[in-house]
This record gives sequence, structure tokens and C-alpha cells, in this order.
Amino acid sequence: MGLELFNTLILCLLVVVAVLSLWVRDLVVSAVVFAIYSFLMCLLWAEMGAVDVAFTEATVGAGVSTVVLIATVFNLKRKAKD
Amino acid sequence: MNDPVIVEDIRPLIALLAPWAGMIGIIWAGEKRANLREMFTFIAASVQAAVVLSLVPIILSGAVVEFHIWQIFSHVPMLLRVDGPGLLFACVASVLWIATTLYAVGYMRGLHEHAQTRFYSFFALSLSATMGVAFSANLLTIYFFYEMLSVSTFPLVTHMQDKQARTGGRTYLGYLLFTSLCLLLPALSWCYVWLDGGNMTMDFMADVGKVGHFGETTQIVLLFLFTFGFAKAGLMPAHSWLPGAMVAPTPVSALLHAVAVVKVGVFCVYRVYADVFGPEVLAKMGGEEWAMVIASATIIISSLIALSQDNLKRRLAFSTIGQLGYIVLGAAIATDRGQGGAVLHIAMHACGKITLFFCAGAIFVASGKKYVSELRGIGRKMPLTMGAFMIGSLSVIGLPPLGGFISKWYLALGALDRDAMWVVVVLLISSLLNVFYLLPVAVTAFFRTPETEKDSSLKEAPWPCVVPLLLTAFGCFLLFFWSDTLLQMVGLQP
Amino acid sequence: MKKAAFILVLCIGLLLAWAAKDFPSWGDPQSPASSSPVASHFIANTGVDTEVPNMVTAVLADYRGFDTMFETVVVFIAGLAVFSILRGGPKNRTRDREFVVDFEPDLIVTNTVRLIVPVIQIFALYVLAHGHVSPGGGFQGGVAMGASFILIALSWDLKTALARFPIERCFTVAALGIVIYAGIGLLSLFLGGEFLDYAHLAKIFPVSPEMARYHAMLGVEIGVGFTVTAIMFALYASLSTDGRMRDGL
Amino acid sequence: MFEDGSIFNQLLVERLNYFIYVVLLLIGLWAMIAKNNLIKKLIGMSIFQTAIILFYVSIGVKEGATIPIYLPEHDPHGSHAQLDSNQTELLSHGAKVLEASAVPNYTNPLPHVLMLTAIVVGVATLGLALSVCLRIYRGYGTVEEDELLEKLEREDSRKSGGSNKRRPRRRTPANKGGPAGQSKRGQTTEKTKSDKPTPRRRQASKSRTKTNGPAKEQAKSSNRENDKPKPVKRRRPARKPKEDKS
Amino acid sequence: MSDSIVWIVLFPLFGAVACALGGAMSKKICYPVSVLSMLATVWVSVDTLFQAIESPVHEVSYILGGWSLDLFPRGVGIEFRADLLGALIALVVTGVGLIVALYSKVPVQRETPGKEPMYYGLFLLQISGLAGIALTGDAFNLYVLIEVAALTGYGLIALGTNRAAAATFNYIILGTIGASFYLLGVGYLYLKTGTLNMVGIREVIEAHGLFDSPAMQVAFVLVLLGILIKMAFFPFHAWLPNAYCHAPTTTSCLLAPLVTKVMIYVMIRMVLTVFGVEFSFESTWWTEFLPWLVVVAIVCAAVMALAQREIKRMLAYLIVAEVGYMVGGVWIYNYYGLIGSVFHIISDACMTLCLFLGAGIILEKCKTTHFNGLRGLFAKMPLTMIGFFIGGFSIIGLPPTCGFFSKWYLITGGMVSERWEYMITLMFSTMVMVVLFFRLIERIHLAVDESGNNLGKGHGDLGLTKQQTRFDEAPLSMLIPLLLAASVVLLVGVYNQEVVNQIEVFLQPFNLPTGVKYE
Repeated sequence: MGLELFNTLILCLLVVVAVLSLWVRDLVVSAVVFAIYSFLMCLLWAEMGAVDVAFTEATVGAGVSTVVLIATVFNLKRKAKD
Repeated sequence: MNDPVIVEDIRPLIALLAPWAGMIGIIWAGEKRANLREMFTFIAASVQAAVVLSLVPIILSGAVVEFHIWQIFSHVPMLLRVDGPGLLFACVASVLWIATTLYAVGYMRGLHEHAQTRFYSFFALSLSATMGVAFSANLLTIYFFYEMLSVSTFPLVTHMQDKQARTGGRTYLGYLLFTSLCLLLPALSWCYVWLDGGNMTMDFMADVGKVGHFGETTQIVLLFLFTFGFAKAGLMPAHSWLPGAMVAPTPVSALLHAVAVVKVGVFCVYRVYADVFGPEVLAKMGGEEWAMVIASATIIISSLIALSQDNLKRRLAFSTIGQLGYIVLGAAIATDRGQGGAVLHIAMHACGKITLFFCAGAIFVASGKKYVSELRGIGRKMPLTMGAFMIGSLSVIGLPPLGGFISKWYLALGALDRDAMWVVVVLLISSLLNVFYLLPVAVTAFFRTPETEKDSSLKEAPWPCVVPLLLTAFGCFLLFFWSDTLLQMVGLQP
Repeated sequence: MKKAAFILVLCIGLLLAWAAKDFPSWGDPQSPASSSPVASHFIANTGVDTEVPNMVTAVLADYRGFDTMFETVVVFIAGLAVFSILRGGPKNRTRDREFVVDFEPDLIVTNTVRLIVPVIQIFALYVLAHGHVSPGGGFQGGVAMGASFILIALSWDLKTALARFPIERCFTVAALGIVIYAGIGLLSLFLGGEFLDYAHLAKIFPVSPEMARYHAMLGVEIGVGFTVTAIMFALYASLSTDGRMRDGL
Repeated sequence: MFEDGSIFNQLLVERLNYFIYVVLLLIGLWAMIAKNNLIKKLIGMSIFQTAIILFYVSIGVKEGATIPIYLPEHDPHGSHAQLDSNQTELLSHGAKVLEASAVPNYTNPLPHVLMLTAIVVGVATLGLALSVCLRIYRGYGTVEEDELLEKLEREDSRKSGGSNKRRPRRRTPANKGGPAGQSKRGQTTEKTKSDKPTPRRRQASKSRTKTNGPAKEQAKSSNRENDKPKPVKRRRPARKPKEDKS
Repeated sequence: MSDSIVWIVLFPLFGAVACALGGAMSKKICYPVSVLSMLATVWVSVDTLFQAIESPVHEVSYILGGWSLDLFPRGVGIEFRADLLGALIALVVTGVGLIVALYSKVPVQRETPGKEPMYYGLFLLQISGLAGIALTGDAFNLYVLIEVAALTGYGLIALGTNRAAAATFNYIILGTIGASFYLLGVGYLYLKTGTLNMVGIREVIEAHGLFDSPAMQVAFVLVLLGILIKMAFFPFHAWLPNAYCHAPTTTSCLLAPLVTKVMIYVMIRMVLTVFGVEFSFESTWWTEFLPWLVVVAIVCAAVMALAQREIKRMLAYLIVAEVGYMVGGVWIYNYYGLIGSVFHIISDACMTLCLFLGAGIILEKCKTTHFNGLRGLFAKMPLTMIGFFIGGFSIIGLPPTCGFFSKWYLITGGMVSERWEYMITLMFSTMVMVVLFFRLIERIHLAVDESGNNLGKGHGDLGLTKQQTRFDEAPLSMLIPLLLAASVVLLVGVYNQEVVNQIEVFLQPFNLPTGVKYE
């Protein structure tokens, strides 16, 4: 049951974070928020028993893609219009 | 027909491929070696004519020559077959090609035309396509060569490469491709699917009258699609491409628009009426009435239009439309003598009309005149040409002892066989109209005094232009006297 | 535009929601996916077929090894494409950046990294090698390994990292990884089996077919690790410098 | 509204995962279509893909099952730990097929495997798309869709005269003046520093314009990058020669 | 050899790796390496096709990893299945790849200087992915291969100008949406059937009678939607024209003939093999209306093609229209329609290849593909023009090019299932293509400008200098592939019966409605 609650909590958080990462104007911030999203996702999957997927998401999603995103944004204009 | 002996023979294919070989030679020779190039054309033409003529005895003996090229669909082969009408048409086309080549040499050199290599090579191509149509044994094969002819004549029609050429070419291709792709193709695939549970070979000998299995309306629709799908036949609503295509050089107009292209159209229509529907189906469905009505209307209206034309070539073009109407009419009459007359008329009219076109071209080469009203007294300067013109006109009008008489005679007989008096009346009226729009030309040329004497320098066109038209004029007589052979060829005993 | 997008999205959402009522109830062991013979076969027979305790690794590298090979190829493609798309631009930045990054490597950061990086790399190797019995494997290990180089590039600057791992060598290593993977498959092909049928490797190595699969999987994971490591670093290097491979972040 | 069997009940209570995955999917999709900033589009793309992965993982969930790694009693190697590790021995009675009763104890590994692949494909796509964004920024100086579109309009209308496919790109009119926000900054720097650069630098920048980049842009940029990172140079003399060589 | 089927994928893969490894040493080797590997690939795919023809069940099955298929439903290992359809498509893919590889020498050096190793690597991987799509028997493996093809495609296009990169971004977004929808659909399928093997899925559907379960219906919709997006079906075509007309020459020559066609193959595979005829056609009411969508698609695409003044862009819209043909041929649901669709995949690949090769040569010689730059080209390079026009005639559908026969079957299909709207649309687009291509021919052949004024003195004077119309043919490495493609167009037309027989053998077991008894 505790897991149920945990599950529900993370699921709701996911939606919030996803909206947030698309809502903020600063691309670096939104990349970081996206990293949080990935990490929540990875927690959720670990809880669902998909350990390998969680591991991969932690390294790839929360790790490399964030770094790559930020590295790119440094070469672009940082503020987005929407 | 009771199926005749079938002889496997490669000669039809040779007749088909000779122009291709010629074309290769022509391109190889190129502009720089003009004589060599024209020699190649001559060789191709004479080889073709020789091969075709060498087939005559076989056909006269009642046999049929076949050659199987390849399998188009699982049960529709690409099959060449030589029978009477086809051979007659082939003979006319190939023999007249020789004359035209000679004429073209004179004409093109006389006018210092450009891009003669392209001209001759596509000329050869279109002749190959014509042979294909004449020899093809089923609807699909005929359709292939029909399209090939449409495309290969486009460069000839637009030879001048200027504004009128573009307009003419657009009307030409617009009419021909629209009708063939949007009317003919559905009709063909309709036959392909629905006949015989998909086993329709569309063969002219085997499957005559199988269209009869369809419902009444379907038959009518099919007849309509086929009749107007072969727009080269120039039936009235779909005729405008023909005057438009007169922008081409005269040899093109002469051969293609008096012999090859238009005759291919009517020949296809004849095939459809005679060998796909067959007389009895036609008669049963009653489709032939309105076919005859359309044809007759075409004849009368086009003749009336021809009366009002002052440009000589346009006048001839409209007269051609009328004459094509005769052939469709004969095919639609759906009696042996009527359809035989139709096939005969292909030959007769070809011989007469090409003479007329040659003369028009010769006049243009010699004097640069295009209009009937300019021709006063020109007959005194160019007696040979205008004499030939006179003979051609008489043959087209259909007076004995000229070829045109025979065909019209048999058309009338055919009409009488199914006692359709009104057809005979139509024939008479149109012959009168022919008189009215053809004879005045010769009359003006001979008996009206020229308003100015200044063009005294005017004389006959160069000999390569004159000789062919004399030959064809002479041919009109010959056709009259050889008519029994021709009759035998189309299966009518005189 | 936005309105249309919104409506379209809503329609798709309704469609999916409508389908959701047909789903088996949550976590139902009897759902077709869970109870299907295929899944049961994986669970029941992995031990016999491959002796690998971690079914995911077994399925990934052996039962569905072909997928994984092309997945590696996808990574390779991404590296090639990014590198060659960004290459050949102007030598210097054509536009100024919004904020100048302090180029001077920070003392504390660098020293910390100097301590951390070896640990990360060891851990990456451990993850790669231990993927058979615990979560992990080629991808995770490779990414961690690549991340260690990225960390170097972040803390010092790109030049230092490239000095340790030149960009050309990245692609050599990546291609090598694919060669290893496909090579093992080919070897089993030449030994008379199907492509990627590792069991036939037992003909040349003194092990049972199962252990042959076991070890071949390790080799395959190493190949994957090579490619992923190299390409992850190459991605970062290309993207952070807009393809100039100089003065990174 | 939450009585059993109602769609809301089914979605929100029993199948929350499926509901959330749909929501995330829609958010991502909407961002991909409707967002204006290309990077935002890409983040939406990642959300979209992770939503699908969430769906797959949810398929694999099984009540009362553990992660798909053999417990020690089922471990093919654990079972023969005590007896000597002779391969043939091991072959004869090493690992056994798991008895059917034990199968429900493990979650289904297949979706996990598929999703490993999907994650990697996702990051590959992301990287490629980011590089394309950089390339677009290089050519058109913006990653905002509307600005980009209007620049492309202009370029195409110029190019429709039709000449060499490559050269028009080099001196594409689209870049003249640069994007709205940025050109202003550019001009200001131009005004303030226009007298700074030495003739030699001008020379360099001119020669560069021939090879790459639109003329004005280049001039500006060379000025900028020659004086902007001055503090940097002060700090790192080692970089100076490189800067000038280029 | 027995396992030539897997070599079809492996030869290009190793070729690509060799390019990436050896290219570092010298860029010279990339071209010969790719041509050689393509030759080998074509050879093995021909071999596979003949194996499939000769085998009693008319298919070659190859389980990667050597796992058994005796489980029900099958699907433990990944299966490679080359039935006649798949083998034919694989042959088309590799053949086109070979011709384009031959062609690529000059343009690649000109357009992407210094990037040859990466370019050829991506090129070969693209072919490997497409051939894999044609051969794989596993729904998820298909997704991976689609992504391989898609990513290489993005790379190959974006390698070109900045404009191409800008065009690529749309392609990436739409392509990812499409692929993800497909993936989602596969997820639904897996949720309901518990397997990923295509045949396995159909077995389960038929065994458990999943014909009207909502999840299956939605899976069908999602898969179809994804594939339609990937194949640039009309409302989703936005990415195609820009991407293809700004891409480097070789890229457009490779992608334009293959990508959309292979996606149509995937649709046919899904409809026939995965979901099965009964599910796809009988138990989905809304597929009735797809032909009407097709009508809209073809008409709009044809009209937009009319509006173009640049050859490559015009061709791109033609491709969209042709996609409409093939989709319609599938969804009018009868025997002839499917024959037409499959045969049109083959013939359209050939003729599109022909046209794009020609356009590439024009671009190479005249530095533009805009209509205004074409005058007097026939005198300048007659052979190129002949090749180009053979392609054009095939698009129009003039016999005996292959285009005629595929159009013939499509029209017949429309007639059999009395889809007059589809038939009339085919006629309409045929006429549009006549206009398009004869407008081109006029531009090349006549000396008349837009408004009809004579440019030269008329009478054969094109208003150009001798210099401009001098005989100046393209380099052989580009000309020969073009003529090769043109002759393929003609040969496929002449020997269409050989191809259609194989397609018929493939279609027999699905006993589609033929309208008439057909023996």
C-alpha cells in the first residue's frame, strides 16, 4: 500500500515536472527540470521492478541527455520565446 | 470468320524494326553527311515496303501471318498478325513513305529547314508505330503502338519550335493523350477484367463479339469509349487537333495527317467495330445507328467548314476529317461490303489526299503561297503540280476512273445492303460538297488570271517535290484498275 | 496552429483512454503479456539456455541480440551524423555567447574530479562486466564510462579531454565495438550456426554451449560498451563546441 | 462518478499508470507540435518517448513478482556452488528449467529489454536533433520557429531565380541583419566597438566572409569575438596565438 | 548459400564500418568500398529471391540466434522471413542502392567535401536498415530498423546545406512522431497478444478472436497512423518536399525512391501478415472511407505539383501523389488493387530513381533545376534527357514502361471493387502528369517563354548561343547509372509478367476478392 502511495505521488509529480520543464522560459532551467523528470521516471520504474530500465534511464536520461542539452543551449540563445 | 491457316513468320517484325535500324543510321550520319542520312531513310523505307509487299501473296492465298513478340499479361500476348485489311493499310503506308521521303528531301532542302536529322529519325519512328498498328492482333498491342505514334509524332508537329508550334502541339497531345488515357484505358481494363472471367485475350480473331456478354448499357458505353478514345479518327467533337497539327512541315502533314496518323485512328475504329464488337453484336445492340449518325454529321459539318477555309492546308485538313467520316461510317454500316469499302477508302483517300498535300507543299516551296485566294493563274506557271492537284481532287470526290470511286461505290452498296437510304443521300451530298471545296482551287489556279504579272519568275518546284506528286497522282489511276486485287485482299469478291 | 494541435492531441487522448478500458487489470499475472508462453519461456529457460541469472541481460544480448546489435548501430549512426553535420562550419564562433564561461579550471573541482574519475571508470567496468548477475550491462557501463570523460571535459576543458580521447579515435573505437558485436555473430555463423547463435562457439572454446552463450554475451556487451562510450563522448564534444572541437563550454 | 466500472474509476483509480502515461504522451505531443522553440520541441519529444516507455513498463508489471533476476535458489550457478565446478558435471545437473509454479514470481523481462532499446534510440534521436538545431542556428541565427520560417521564406524567394545550389547558401540574404533580438545587440556592439579592430583584423574578417558566413554577420562577429573574450585572454595567455591564427 | 538472407543486412553494415574505419586513413577508398559492398548485397538478395521462389512454401525463414519456433505463439527469437514480397522489396532496395552508389562519385565530392567517410557510412547503413525492414519478421525489430533508416536519413539530408538542415528538423519531429506511434501500436499488440513475432501475432488474433477488442482497434489505428506519417501521406506530407529538394543530390536520389515505398511495404505487411485480412478489412468499419482520403490526397498533391517551378520540388510532390496511388490500391481491397500496389512500389522506385538521377545531372551541369534554365538541354545532353523522359513517360503511364502496367492494375482494381472515385482520380492525376512532363519537354524543346513569346527567331533557333547548346554530356559515372535505371524501367515494364506472377503467388493464400473468377 505504501508503494501504491509512492507510486501515485511520483505519477502526479511527473505531470507537474513535465509541464514545468515546458513552461519555463530559460532553456537551461528547463533542461535541468527535464533531468528531474527523468530521475522521477527512473524511480518509478525501479519501483515497478524494471531495474535495468531504471538504471539506463538514470545514466542516459538524467545524465547524458541533460548534459548534452545544456551543452547545446550554451551555444544557442538561452531564453526561449515560449 | 472461319479461322484461316496461320503462318508463323518473322517478316512483320522486320517491317516493324526496319525504321528503327534506319533511325540509328540516320542519327549516325547526322547533319554533316546529309546525303548519307537521306540514303538511310530511303533504304529503311524500301526495305519496309519490300517486306510488306512480299507478304501480299500469302494473304491473297487466304492465310494469316502471325508473330508472337512477348507476353504482356498472363493471357494477353503482344502478338503481330497480318490479315487483309491490316496488310492493305500497311502497303499503303509503307509505299507512300518512299514517295514522301523523296518529297521530303526536296521540301526540307528547298526551305533549308533546321534539325533535319531529328525530323527524319522521328519520321521513321512514327512509321514503325504505324506498321505496328496495322499488324497488331489484339487491343492491347494496338493500344501500345497507338500511344507510341502519339508520342513519336510530337517532335514532328512542333518541328518549328515557335509559338504556333507550341499551340499546335498542345492541342495535338492534349486531345490524343486525354482520350487515349482517360477513355481508352478504362475501356481496355474493363474488357480485361470482366470478359470471360478475366480470360479475355482481346484478340481480334478469337474474341469477336464476346462483348455481347455485357449488358446493353455497358456495350453502348464501351462503344462510346472506344469510338472517341481513338481520337486520331477525328470524329467530330474530337477533331480539333487535326487542323491544329497543320503547323507541321508539309511532308509531315502529308504522310502523317493524310496517311499514317489519321488512318491509324480510323483503322483502330474499324478494328473495334469489325473485330471486337463484330457486325452482329453491333446490329443487336443498335449502337451502329448512332455511330453512323455521328459519322455522317462529321462528314457534312466538316465539309461545310472546309468550304469556308481559305488556307489551303486547313481546307485539306477539314476535307480529311470528312473523308475519315466515310471510313467510320463504312465500319459502322456493319455489312461486309460496307466495311470492305471502308478499308478500301483508307487506301484510296490516302493516295488522293497525299497528292493534294504534296501539291500544297510544292506550291509553298515554289511561291511561298498558302492561301487559295493567292493561287490565281498559278496553274499556268506550275502545270504539272496543278494537274496532279486536279487528279487528286477528282479522286477524292470519287469520279471514275479514279480510286476514290471504287471505295465510295462499295460504301454505297453496303449502305444499300442494310437498306439505309439516308446514308447514300449523305454520301451524295458530301460528294457534292467535295466538289464545291476542292474544284475551285484547281479552277482558280488554271482559269483565273493572276492580278499581277510581277511573279513571272514563278516556276515548278524542284524535281524531288514534283516527281512524287506525279507518282501519287498516277497511283490514283492504278488503284482504280487494280481494285480487284484490293477487293480480294479485304475479302470482297468483285 | 495551437488550437488545431490541441484538438488533435485531445482526440488522440480520448482514443487512448477509450482503449484503456480494454486493458487487463493492473498488474494482473494472467494478462496476456505476462502469461504468454513467450514471457514464461524467457523466465523459465534462461537459466538452462544461457546460465545467466539476469534474464534481462540474457534476453537483451542473446534471445533478441539482433535488436541490440542494431541499437548499437543506432548509437553509432547518431555519432557519425552529429559529427559530420556539425563539421566544417566557421572556425570561430560566428555569434557571441550570452554569458562568458570562466575558462579557468577551478582548483577544487579539478582535484575532486581527479579523485572521482577513476572510481567512476572502475564502476563502469564493474557494471559492464557484472551485468550478467545484477542490473547493468553494456549500455549502462558504456554511458558511465563516457560520462567520466564528459566530466573531465566539464571540469578542465575540452582540450584536456580530447587529449585523453581524440575524436578520431572515438569513431575508431565505436566502429570497433560494432565489429566486435557483429564479429562474434559472424563467428558463430561460420561455425555452422545461425547468425548470433553463440552456442556454436563451444566448438572452438573449451566450454559447454551454455557457457559459450554466457561468455559470448560478455563479449557482446563489451562491444556495446566500446561504441556507447566513444559515441557519448563524441556527442558531447561535437555539440558543446558546435563542431569546432575547440574551446568547449 | 467514481462508482465501479465507470470510466473515471477505471482510469483514475485502477489504472492510474495508464492514465498518467496518456497525459504525459499528450503533453509531449502537444509540445512537439505547438511549441515555438525548437529545443522545447525536443524536450517534448523526449517526454513523448518516455511516456511510451512508461506504458511498456506498466505492461510488464506483475502483482507479487520480483525483479527478473534469479533468486539464489533458482540461480543456475548458485545451485551447484558447493559441488566442484567441473563443466561436464555442471552440464549434467547444473541449471534446470524453472518449474511452472515459480514462473509467476518474476516480472516479464521482455518489455524491459525493448525499452532499453527504446531509451537508447531516444537519446540518439535527441543528439541528432540537437546538432541539427545548432546547424540551423549557425545558418539563420535563431531557434524560434516563426523567425526561422520567415527567414526561410525570404531565402527561397531569393533563390527561386535559381543559380548554384551551394553558393546562395553562403551569402544567403536571410542572415543580413540577423534575427530581431540579436541583431540589435549586434548593432550596439558594432556601434561601440566599430573603431576598435585593427586593420589587420578587418582584413582577416573580410577574407573570412569570402569563405563562410554572410558578410555583415561575419564582420560583426569577428569584431565581437575579438574583443568580447578579452578578460578571458587576460586570464589565459596560452590561448592567444590560437585565437589569432584562426 | 543458405543464409544469404542475413548477409543482405550484413554486407552494407560491414561496408559502413569499413568506410568509417578506412576513411580515417584515406577518403579514396570509400567509393569503391561502398560500390563493392552494394554489389555483394545485390547478389545475395537475388540469391534470396530465388531461394524464396524455389522453396515449396515460397518463403525463406531464418531465426537469428537459432532459437526454435515450435512455441505457440512463436516469437522467442527474432525471425527473418523473406516471403516473395519481402524478397522483391529487398531486391528493389539493394538494386536502387547499387545504382545510386555508382552514381554518387561526383556529387558527393562536390557537395560534401571532406565528409566522404561519414557520408558513405550513413549511406550504407541506410540501405542496411531499409533492406532489414523488408526482411524482418518481428514487429519490434521492425521498429528498430525503421529508426536506423530514419536516423541515417536525417543525417544524410542534414549533411548538405543549412537550408537542408532547416528542412531536416521538421522531418525529425514528424518522423519521430510516426515511429513512436508505431511503437505504441506494437505495445498495444503485445499487451493483447503477448508476442512480437508478426505471424505469431496473427495466429493469436485468429485463435483468440480478438477482432473487435478496443485495444486491438486502437493498435491498428496507431500503427496505421504512424506508418502514414512516415510515408508522407497527404495531410502528413509537410516534411517531404523541402527535405528532398534541398538534400544533397545523392541523398535525394537514394531516399526519394526508397523511403516512402518501403513504408508502404510496411503497411501492406501490417495489413496482410500482422493483423490479417479479416481484421483489417472486415472488422474495421472506417477503412471503407480511406479511399476517399486517398482521393483528396492525390488531387491536392497533383495540384501542388502543378504549382511548382523547380524540377526536384515538383518530383517531390509527385511522390506524394504516387503514395496516394499505392495506399488507395491497398484500401480498395481487392486482388488487382493489391497487385497494382505492390507492383507500383517496384515500378515507382525505378522511375523515381530515374527522374531524380536525371534531375541530379541537370543540377550538376546547369547549376539549377529551375524551369527557366532548361532551354536547349536536349541538344546539350541528349542521352540524359532520354533517360529522364523515359522516367517521365513511366510516371505518366505510357506503355511499355513499368508505370503503365502498375497503373493498369490499379485502375483495374478500382474497377473491380467499383471505386469509381478512385479510378477517376487516377485519370485526373494522369492528366496532371501529362501536363507536368510535356510542359518540361516544351521548356527543353521549344524556344518559347512563359507568356508564349518567341525567344529566338523561331524556326529552330532557340535564342541560345552555340556555346550553350554545345554537346556536353554528363560524366560517365553519372550517365551510366541513369541509363541503367531507364533500361530497368523499360525491362520491368516489358517483363512485368515475371514480377506479377511472383506477386500473385504471394497473394494467393489471402484469398482476396477478385470480383471475377480468376484462374
